[in-house]
Amino acid sequence: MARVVVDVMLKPEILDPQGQAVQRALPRLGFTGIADVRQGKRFELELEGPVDDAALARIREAAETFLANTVIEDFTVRVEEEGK
Amino acid sequence: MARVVVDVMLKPEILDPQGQAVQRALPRLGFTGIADVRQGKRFELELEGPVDDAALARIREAAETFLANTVIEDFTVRVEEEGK
Amino acid sequence: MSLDTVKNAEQTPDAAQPWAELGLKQDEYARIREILGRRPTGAELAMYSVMWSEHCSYKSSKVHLKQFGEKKPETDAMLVGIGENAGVVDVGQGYAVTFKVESHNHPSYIEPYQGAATGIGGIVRDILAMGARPVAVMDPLRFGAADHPDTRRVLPGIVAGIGGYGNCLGLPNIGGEVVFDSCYQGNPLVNALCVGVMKHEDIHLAQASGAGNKVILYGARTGGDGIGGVSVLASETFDDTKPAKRPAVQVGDPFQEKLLIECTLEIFREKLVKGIQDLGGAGLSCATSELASAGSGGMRIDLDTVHLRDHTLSPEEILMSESQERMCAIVEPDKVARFLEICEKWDVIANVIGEVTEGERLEIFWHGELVVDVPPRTVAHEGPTYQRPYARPSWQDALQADAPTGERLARPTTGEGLRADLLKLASHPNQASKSWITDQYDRYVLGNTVLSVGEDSGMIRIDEETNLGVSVATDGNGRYTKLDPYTGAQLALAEAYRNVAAGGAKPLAVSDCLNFGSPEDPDVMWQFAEATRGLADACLTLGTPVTGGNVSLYNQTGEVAIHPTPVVAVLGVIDDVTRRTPVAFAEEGQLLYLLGDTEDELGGSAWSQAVHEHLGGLPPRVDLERERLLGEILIAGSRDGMIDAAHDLSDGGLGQALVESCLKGGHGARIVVPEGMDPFVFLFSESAGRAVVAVPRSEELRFNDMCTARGLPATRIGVVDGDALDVQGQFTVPLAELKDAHTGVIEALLA
Amino acid sequence: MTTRVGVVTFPGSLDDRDARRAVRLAGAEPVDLWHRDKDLHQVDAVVLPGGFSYGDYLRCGAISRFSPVMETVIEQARQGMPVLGICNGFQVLCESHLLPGALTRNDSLHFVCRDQKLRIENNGTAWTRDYAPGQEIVVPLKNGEGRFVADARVLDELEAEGRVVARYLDVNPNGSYRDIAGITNAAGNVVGLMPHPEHAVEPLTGPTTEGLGFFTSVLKQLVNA
Ligand SMILES: Nc1ncnc2c1ncn2[C@@H]1O[C@H](COP(=O)(O)OP(=O)(O)O)[C@@H](O)[C@H]1O
Ligand SMILES: [Mg+2]
Repeated sequence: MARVVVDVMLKPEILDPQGQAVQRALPRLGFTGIADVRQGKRFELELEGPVDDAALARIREAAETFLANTVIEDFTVRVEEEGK
Repeated sequence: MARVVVDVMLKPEILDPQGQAVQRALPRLGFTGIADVRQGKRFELELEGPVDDAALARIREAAETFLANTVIEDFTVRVEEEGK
Repeated sequence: MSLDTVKNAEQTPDAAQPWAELGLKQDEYARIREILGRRPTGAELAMYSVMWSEHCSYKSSKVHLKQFGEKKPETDAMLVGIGENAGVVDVGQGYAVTFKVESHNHPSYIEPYQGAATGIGGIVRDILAMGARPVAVMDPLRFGAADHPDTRRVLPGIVAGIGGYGNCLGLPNIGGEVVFDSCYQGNPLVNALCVGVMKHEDIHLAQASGAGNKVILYGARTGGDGIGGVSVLASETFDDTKPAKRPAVQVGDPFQEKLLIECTLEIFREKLVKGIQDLGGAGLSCATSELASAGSGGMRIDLDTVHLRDHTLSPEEILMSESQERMCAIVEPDKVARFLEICEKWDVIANVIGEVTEGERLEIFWHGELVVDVPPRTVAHEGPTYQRPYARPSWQDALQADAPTGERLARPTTGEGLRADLLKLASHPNQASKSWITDQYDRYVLGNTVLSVGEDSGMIRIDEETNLGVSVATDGNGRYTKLDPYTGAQLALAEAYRNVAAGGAKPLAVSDCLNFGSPEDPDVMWQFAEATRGLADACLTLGTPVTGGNVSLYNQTGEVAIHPTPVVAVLGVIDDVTRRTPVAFAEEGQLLYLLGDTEDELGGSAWSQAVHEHLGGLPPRVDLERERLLGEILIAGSRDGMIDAAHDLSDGGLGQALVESCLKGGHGARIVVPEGMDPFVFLFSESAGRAVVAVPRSEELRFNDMCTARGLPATRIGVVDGDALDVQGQFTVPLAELKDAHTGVIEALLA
Repeated sequence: MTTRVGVVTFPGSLDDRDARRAVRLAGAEPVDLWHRDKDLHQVDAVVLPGGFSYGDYLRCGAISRFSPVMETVIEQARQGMPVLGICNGFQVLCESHLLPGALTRNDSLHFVCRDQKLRIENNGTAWTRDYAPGQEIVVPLKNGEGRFVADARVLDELEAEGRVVARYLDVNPNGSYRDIAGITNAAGNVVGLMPHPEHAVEPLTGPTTEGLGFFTSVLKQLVNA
């Protein structure tokens, strides 16, 4: 079965309280040198059929209308490479 | 500045109610042919310095001890390709 | 392009400005030029445009809201009235309580979760700004048709947002409303109420006085939130090297707000603040101009010192940003260090951004250049005022003439028919159990919640030693108000008042959120004028002053406005919360009394909606003296142990009240229809001024004597008994069947 | 000498006041502990209260677990000091690896607040001695991420060693594996519990007063120790 990954991140201009909380905690734990952290969602979809253009188009539509809230989020859709 | 991505997913043996809810909803919205959905987290870290082995090792440690809870989650660390 | 400074504005008087895009009218723009004696700078234009908007200036509603002051009843209870962030009421023992209800309707339609969440965040900061610890929230909500697909999008998001934000702040949710009606389809109403408690000496006001005192901005960093509107200005004035899109939605961070609350309360405890204002709509523009306007002198702000989340923001965007979780305080210079120390303790970012000056101007600098130089009152308090035309709608008479008489709407005539309608009401989304929603709210946190979900009012203990407490109820019936706005608004007050009294508390004061359509429509404006007049008159009669509130206009889709929906919140006080009266029938054998008079009043009723989808006629008659008397009886009965349960009668009438009290207590009731009374009217009429109470047998005599002596009709209608609701000679419904009908309804709709 | 029970306040703790009230009603002296302060101020036991410490961002309890106060709490817990983690406190204890397993998003995906029936499965811990074996109690439950999960080996071990302290009855409100509402460490001094006994200590404000037992139990434990 093929895997398609949809990454959903808050738009850059939108406040990301979770990312901020992580970023503030990192130096306290001794991890320095990280200028910014943003936290988003990752969906792994296992497709039954082949990952052709039609399938990807449908997933893009699902991402646009359902997986992401495009009022505040951006998304990317990609096919997971073999062997991962 | 360089970007490192940490993906955190629930271990396969742990029930993922969020992924399941998405999977159940998809056919209702007209998106069929998706056999399984899992939902995880994606962290985008902007590094101040170069992304060398030392930096990656530190981020792996941060993921192991902090970004993921390895009791229930797996993680991967990767450098985001240019131009994305 | 270069920065639009005051100097630049003086030198380029004819430069074109996007005042129309910013929502200003030609004469408003002319007035700004007149006030300033020159054209405004871009930053000034932005400030005036947002502060003179309907939302901030109340330009359409002000002339009507005035009545709340003019008709204010005599009372010693009001410590701070309309005009501040929220009103403050004396509740005795040195305590003061502040409460206010506000709307976040439009944002919640666009982005339900964040819109509703930031609605809670905003009202909580208003309460905090008065000097009080926020102690509870409530959420009056209106949605479109329960079975409409968009309701499935909007409702779960709004509920999750209210819960997500309120739960994370640690504020118990002690009540609210959920009403479905297709008139709210494109305009759900998300009203949010917060209650706060303080000692009298802790009251703080939003004013900047004392030249040399520092202005401190603290809380979240300032980003581009909610400045979609001003981006026209940014795009005209500046090059396009910045992100093209400015988010119109604000995202809340309840964790940051929780820190802001604890930090601010610690700052209050150490008396470090001269004046304080939350940042809400219009952000820094509003806070600085309001603080300066209410204070003694001028103010000088250096925008470069504002902590930014987005470094590409222009000065006008910084002034307009509606980034959440921020406050602005006026602090004497020698207290600044300690102030900042407390902020550091709570991980709250704080910055001195300016100071109070001798002058009378609000001056704002950017990169050393003067970009704003205005008289603050003209921005904050002297905006335009409209006398919008209004007229009784042409359709009003026909609507009122369409009364739900027996000929117009078929009424059940048999026991079977009555039973079917009772179940239809109990299982209608408007009357069904709301536990799917309320179970998502924490009602226990803080450990002082005495009454909450499923009760007539939310009640909290405010002193653990003396058991002093307060309660709040919110009500508003858009259907009644559509039929007759004057009466509808009064009924909203009467119902909230009755709900507070039913819990055993004495009603003291009112806050309101007036949700209406477009003020540019004379029909809507008439509804607004009538409703405010009705509310003001009723507040005078009942002796409960309006302490503050909010107006939300333009709730309409195209030409179609929502039902006029004034939501009225009544605050009451109770000396001993252990004497509160719950709604549940908990003791077998207790006697059930119906208080008040029942007439054939079904206009706008839940029955006419659930069974016939009909709206017409007149709403129930209002008798405020009767409401007051009923309130007195309910309070005395609770205080003196004569009543163990009480439930006010409102939508769905006696039938629905019995269903709720039986289910809540897990006991049935045997009911006898009084001699000469039509069983249908008895069960489903919505006559106002009524309640059903459970009286212990040992108290029956005393209770009857009290009602007789005071002249309140009290009819014995039955007894708490068994495990069915049994209306003798008519029908019986087992509790299990009632429960089945009443629960799971919302879940099923959303599944 | 009265027993001193510390209640930690993290940024975002909410039920700390309630926990202190419960400690007081049980007859002990509540002591405020601050997350940045390593010093436990000679307390005899510690409660990690409910709430949304650090907003529950990243994972519930994940950030608090690294606070200075937790360094000492972890050290003292290993030496036998009684520690009770309620809700968010339970999450902190799991993140600290003082207790096994993890608490994840409710299977309903909603926050849930309800009066919950529980059975006390182990009345031998520092925090449950005042309950009868198998006693059924009702206390409030309120969480969004309360689903206890662990792998089968850990679950079997918990069962075999009697380390399940409380189990949900009638309704499993969050999908916890094997209806687990609370667990203990092997020594019985560290207990994590998802429901909120501190909200069931007064008839006026709670559904019952059956939560008080947790707080009186630890007093007896300390007096007898
Ligand atoms: N419907 C109303 N009834 C009474 N007072 C109102 C109403 N609407 C607004 N007010 C009062 O007008 C003042 C300004 O309101 P608003 O700008 O909403 O305040 P804030 O910005 O603090 O939320 C407040 O004192 C508010 O209580
Ligand atoms: Mg305000």
